[in-house]
Amino acid sequence: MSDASLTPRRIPDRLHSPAARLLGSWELLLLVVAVAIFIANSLASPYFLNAWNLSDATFNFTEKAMIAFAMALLIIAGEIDLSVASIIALASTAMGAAASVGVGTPGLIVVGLATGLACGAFNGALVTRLGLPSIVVTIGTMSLFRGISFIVLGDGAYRDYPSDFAYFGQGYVFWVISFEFVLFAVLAVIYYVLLHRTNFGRTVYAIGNNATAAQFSGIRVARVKFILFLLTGLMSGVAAICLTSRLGSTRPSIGMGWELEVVTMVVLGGVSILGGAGSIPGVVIAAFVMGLVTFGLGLLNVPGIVMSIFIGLMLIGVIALPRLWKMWRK
Amino acid sequence: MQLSVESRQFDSPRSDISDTPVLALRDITKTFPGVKALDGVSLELFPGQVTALIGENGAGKSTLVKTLTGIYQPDSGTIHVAGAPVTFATAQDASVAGITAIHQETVLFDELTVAENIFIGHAPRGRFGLIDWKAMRSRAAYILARIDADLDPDTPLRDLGIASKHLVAIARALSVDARVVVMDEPTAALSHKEIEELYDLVDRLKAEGRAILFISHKFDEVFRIADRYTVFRDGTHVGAGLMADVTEGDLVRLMVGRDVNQIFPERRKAPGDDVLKVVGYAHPTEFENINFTLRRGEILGFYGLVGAGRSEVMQALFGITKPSKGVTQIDGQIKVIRSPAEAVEAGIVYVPEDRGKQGAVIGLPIFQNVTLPSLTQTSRSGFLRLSEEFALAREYTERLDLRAAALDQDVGNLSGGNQQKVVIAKWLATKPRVIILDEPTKGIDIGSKAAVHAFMAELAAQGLSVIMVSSEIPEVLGMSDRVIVMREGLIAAELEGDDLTPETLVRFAAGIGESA
Amino acid sequence: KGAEEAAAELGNVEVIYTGPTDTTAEGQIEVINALIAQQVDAIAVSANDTDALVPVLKKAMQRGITVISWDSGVAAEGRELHLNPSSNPLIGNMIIKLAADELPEGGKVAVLSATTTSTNQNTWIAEMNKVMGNYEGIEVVGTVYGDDLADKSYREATGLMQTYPDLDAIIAPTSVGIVAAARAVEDAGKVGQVNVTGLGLPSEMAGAIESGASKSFAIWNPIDLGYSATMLAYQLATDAAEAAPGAEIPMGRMGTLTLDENTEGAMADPFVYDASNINDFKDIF
Amino acid sequence: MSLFKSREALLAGAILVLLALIASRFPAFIAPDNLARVFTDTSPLLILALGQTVVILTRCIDLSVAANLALTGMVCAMLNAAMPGVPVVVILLIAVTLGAVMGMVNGLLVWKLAIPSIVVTLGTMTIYRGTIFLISDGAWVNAHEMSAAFTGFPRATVLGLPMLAWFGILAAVVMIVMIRSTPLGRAFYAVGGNPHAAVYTGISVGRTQFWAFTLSGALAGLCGYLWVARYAVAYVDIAGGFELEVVAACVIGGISIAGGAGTILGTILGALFLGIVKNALPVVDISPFWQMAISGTAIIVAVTLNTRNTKRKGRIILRRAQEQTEGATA
Ligand SMILES: Nc1ncnc2c1ncn2[C@@H]1O[C@H](COP(=O)(O)OP(=O)(O)OP(=O)(O)O)[C@@H](O)[C@H]1O
Ligand SMILES: Nc1ncnc2c1ncn2[C@@H]1O[C@H](COP(=O)(O)OP(=O)(O)OP(=O)(O)O)[C@@H](O)[C@H]1O
Ligand SMILES: [Mg+2]
Ligand SMILES: [Mg+2]
Repeated sequence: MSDASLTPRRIPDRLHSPAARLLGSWELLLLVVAVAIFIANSLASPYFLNAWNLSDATFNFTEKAMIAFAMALLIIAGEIDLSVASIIALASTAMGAAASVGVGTPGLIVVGLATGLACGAFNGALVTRLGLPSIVVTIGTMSLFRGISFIVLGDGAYRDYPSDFAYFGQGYVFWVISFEFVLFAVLAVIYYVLLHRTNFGRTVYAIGNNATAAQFSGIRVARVKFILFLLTGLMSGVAAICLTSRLGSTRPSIGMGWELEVVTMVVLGGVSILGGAGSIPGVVIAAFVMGLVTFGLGLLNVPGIVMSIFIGLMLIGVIALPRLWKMWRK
Repeated sequence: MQLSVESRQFDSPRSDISDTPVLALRDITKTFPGVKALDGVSLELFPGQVTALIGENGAGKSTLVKTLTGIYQPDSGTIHVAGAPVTFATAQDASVAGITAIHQETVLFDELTVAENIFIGHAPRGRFGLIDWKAMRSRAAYILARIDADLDPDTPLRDLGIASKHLVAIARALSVDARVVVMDEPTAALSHKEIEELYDLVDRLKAEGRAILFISHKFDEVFRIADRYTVFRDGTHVGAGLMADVTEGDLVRLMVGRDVNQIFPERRKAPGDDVLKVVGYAHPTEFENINFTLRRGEILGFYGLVGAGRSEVMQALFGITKPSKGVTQIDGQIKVIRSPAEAVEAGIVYVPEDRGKQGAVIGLPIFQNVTLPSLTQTSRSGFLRLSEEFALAREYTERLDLRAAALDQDVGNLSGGNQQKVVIAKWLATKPRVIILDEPTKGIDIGSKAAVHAFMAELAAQGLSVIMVSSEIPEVLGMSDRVIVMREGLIAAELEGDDLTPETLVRFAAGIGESA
Repeated sequence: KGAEEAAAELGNVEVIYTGPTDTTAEGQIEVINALIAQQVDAIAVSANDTDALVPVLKKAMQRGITVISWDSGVAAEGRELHLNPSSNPLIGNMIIKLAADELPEGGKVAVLSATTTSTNQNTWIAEMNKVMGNYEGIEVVGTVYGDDLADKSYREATGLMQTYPDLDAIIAPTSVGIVAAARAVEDAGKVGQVNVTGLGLPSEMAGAIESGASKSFAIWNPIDLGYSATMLAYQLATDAAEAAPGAEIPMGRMGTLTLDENTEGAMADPFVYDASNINDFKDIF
Repeated sequence: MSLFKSREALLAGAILVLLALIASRFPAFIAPDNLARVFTDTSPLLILALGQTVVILTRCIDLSVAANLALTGMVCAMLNAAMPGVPVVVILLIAVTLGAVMGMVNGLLVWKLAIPSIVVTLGTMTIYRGTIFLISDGAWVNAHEMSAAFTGFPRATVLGLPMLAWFGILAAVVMIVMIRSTPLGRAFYAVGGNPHAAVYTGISVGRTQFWAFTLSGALAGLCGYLWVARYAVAYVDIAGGFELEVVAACVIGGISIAGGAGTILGTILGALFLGIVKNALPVVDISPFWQMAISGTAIIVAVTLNTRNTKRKGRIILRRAQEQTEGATA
């Protein structure tokens, strides 16, 4: 209303201070939930606060979380991969087949990762080359990949893995700190940097918010999405190595149903299923929350099916409560 | 009524208008997170009269329209229809009260037919309350005939061009027997001829005693059809009165709070060497035989009726679509451009026409939009550096006089015009060689328009080559060194110097005096 | 139910009965981890996967927990002993005998199994194939998998009847499969032509016996099984007995369990149910 | 319109080819009474797919249908076991109502709290499933506990077809009329095609989605009774994983996962296609281990063909091209 418009207006960088943004953030809310669950667990069960038990509990989520990191990026970019659990099965089968002809541990790792990458590339090509919706494509490949596993293995199993292969799923780096947990932590940092600190991460957000405009801004949208499918496949391969090592055997039903748990973890972590928003710290906390809830209820001998009610309620509740609160205040 | 001091002089001193307002809004306030879009504004509409609502981009015009059609609910204030207070919970409520609108955005459904698009929400019902398709078709055909639109009611909307879609939107507004017809920038996507038809329509509606609210950034239009005016600035009401009492200059001053030079910037025409050469572009269905050159420091206008295929040619040049034939040369070198990324590398950038869908990445903050194509510039070995991003974003947005609360604000919260500025800033930051502006001032207010024009001139003066696709004749004439006229996917003419007149443009664009 | 009976009999035993979300090995591992954390004295597990549970059960044993498997077994290194409801050869023989008894002139039979990974099913079918030679004229024409899903088993059974229009019997050594197969036979109007047999629970099969879709089927008493498993776990956990090949371990009212060289033992013979006795058992289990 | 027609024609063609292929290996498959049997067997899938179609049209997805079916089925079975005298009509009403209420819960969460549907239904899916365990204590309800009227109803034949098949036909007819000729039916398209614009036409996006979920829930409830009665058994896991098959049927039928596009006829054909594949695999003597891979491939191929067919070829601006297309259609 004044004549300030004559000279260019000075636009401030930020509307809110970083502290204010943190205060209103999803991650903080989740962290509060996680701490609350931790306290509740330690009160409810005398067995909870025990280093070894907590260490065992981490296995409930480490492998799923590894996939969840890549899945988070994929979902932020507006795609989804429901075939991850089937990739685990196929990668594990490939490793089992390799082990049965005498391939050593390093070779098995290569086989596992390569299978994951190949599956990711297949999904990625179908989505980016043929322009198919990823949710449908990966419902298809979910059957296809596990189906191949069934064709190869039938009702058999691979169980002759080299003894040093057991390290990835059963080894400990230091005292109670398992190899899987260390890998989980390292991957969390890597994915944090990738998503929040690099150009690549920025393009992921841009694509998720508006893929057309991103393309019109010179971003190679198809290529970025393809890479994300590759990453998700790769992480499924990593998870396959850990899980296979932990189980010491492979059957085609390995990891059945994990895709929904991974997606649940990602969504609980505050990633918008519609794409464009979310963070790695959120997913990390969500992984802990899910691990703590399942382990805590397990200690109380709550049957798994009842546990899943809690997860379902939490998934909806954690999103619904802040919204209800806002509506209430209005 | 809340008026600012300087506007009081424009208020009509006469109170001899006998008829009472059919629609009156009083002290309407509407806030969005971080923005007070409307701050205690009032507006009255009278039967048989056209009221023009004018204001800069982001002044709150569209927000007001949405408030009085039930899409938004005001935070405070009242709406009176024929003297009685009403509240609209949904668009249907407003429609029942006799208020209909052609909205700024196209609010249509690609998968439905023309007839359904016209009647959705109030389709004629037959037995058992089921939709009466026959009645709907015939009534749609009747309305379409009324506005001279040659469209089949059964065509799926997705098969129509943008101009035809706009006619459907108009037909939709007329399908309700409304006391009040709101038109939010109805002419933005229409061609010359269709605009004239729209004027006729407005005249007819007036004669039928309907009240019309007409929003436009084009003053010639406003003076052509409006009886009254209301001016908003930054969400406040700054003046209202009778058109007869004001001049264009008065309105502009009210709108922007200062004088604006509407004359196109003075330009020294000294085109340099050929920078871009397009040879033999062709596409199976969209265009054919497209040849032109662009010189250094030149502004090359592309004129044509809406739907002539100009945007398609530009998008091919920018690597979005693949032409079946043809080559692109830059500085005499053949460049293969298969994607926008390659176009940007080659120094060609494109400001699209549809900024909501193709221009701005809504959901990302302003600064991230600006730096999106320049990330390599602001980062170190692939890692982001926020301070550099803010610096780059600030440099270009402030040069374009962007109105925003902060650089980390979501672009989605900006008005259309300001979004356009963000898109232009994004490209300028890449320091391109050729910039293609597709309808750069479509829906932009007069103040910003002048800024964009001045900026274009400055860019050209700095040696950047500009292609400007525009459907506005004054703009084409005022800004271009040379103009290519397109019609039905072909280049109809290339005009320069004395050949460049409004008449020649219209003649070649419409194909008058030639055998088709 | 049987486990509680045993607990009551023993007096100082608390039974925790729990299960995973779904029937996957990964889920069972989470449950076992939770049990290890509670420092239980013994774990008796019916495994979803022979091999996958081995590492976690080994860990349990390292921490001094007695581990036995029952019904669906775990590979030998993952448990101290395995309690078969009945001896595998016996069951293998039983299921084919039930079919053959109704087919004095021989005929075609097909097998409807559960999932391709269920150990016990596969063992029984393998044992059955071993003794096929004893049943002259009986031909096993195919094996299909209903995945322990009612709808898929139904569809597979229907498919079998179509593929082999002269099929005489369907053997389903799975409680879900046998019910679905009986249903499919009823719906196809082939009661009397195709006899459904195998392993099932009287409560679930009462209807099929009544309709005639199934003439007879066999099963062991699941209450006894729970009872025996609890007894065995108690014996081992209190170090009253040791699981070694050849060992004989008492199981309360169920007698003693004799372990073979794989430290497996069989509880009792399966019991055959038909129209004559079904009504006495259908409300029990 | 022509695009739509050709898409469905393509699918119908594919079904015929499929039937011909099956017949070449197993002629009895295409005998009329067998086809009727296949249709009957496909009816639950069809009914659920019809409900899912409406949900997908509004840009949502309902992953809770199978759990809804199972819970309703369990309630009906327990009710019948406890009170054998309750007539089937009442049970049907209860099933539909209960299913609709569960759909409404989904719908309310999507509408009032604006939580993305995939998150809501992922959550309610586990909650509904878990509830079955809670009410049944993990126990089965078996054939002999159900009354003859209860289990006999879906199998009672009328005019040569079992009631189950008639329900499939009835649902299809009602849905065709509803989608084509009611304001709500058209609103489903409007909301999915352009939710932003729907608001401008006075259609409430949330309310329309709410009704879509309600409809989907009601149909799932209906299936719950039919399913349990048909297989004469109710337990926690019935129809596990069926939701993905239902989505697959819609997608194969050409319902765009992005919302707003597709026809009921497409869904019917999509469900039939899957139903035929499922019923044919056991009879054409393909190793059971191949089944999964084959259905996965079928989904991928079908969606590839569908998307190919609808891909935009650009606008027609050139007069030459215009005349060509007009010549082609004339
Ligand atoms: N949904 C929304 N959320 C947040 N802010 C909004 C929203 N809609 C509009 N605004 C803000 O409200 C103000 C008024 O916008 P409005 O669209 O009414 O302007 P306008 O006068 O129509 O401008 P134009 O001439 O560019 O169309 C702008 O600052 C805009 O950024
Ligand atoms: N029916 C349609 N199908 C697909 N895209 C369309 C359709 N109508 C318009 N568009 C797109 O919308 C934008 C604007 O369309 P418009 O009618 O202005 O055509 P245009 O060819 O860009 O016109 P002009 O040549 O005047 O620029 C263009 O990007 C065009 O590709
Ligand atoms: Mg506006
Ligand atoms: Mg254009």
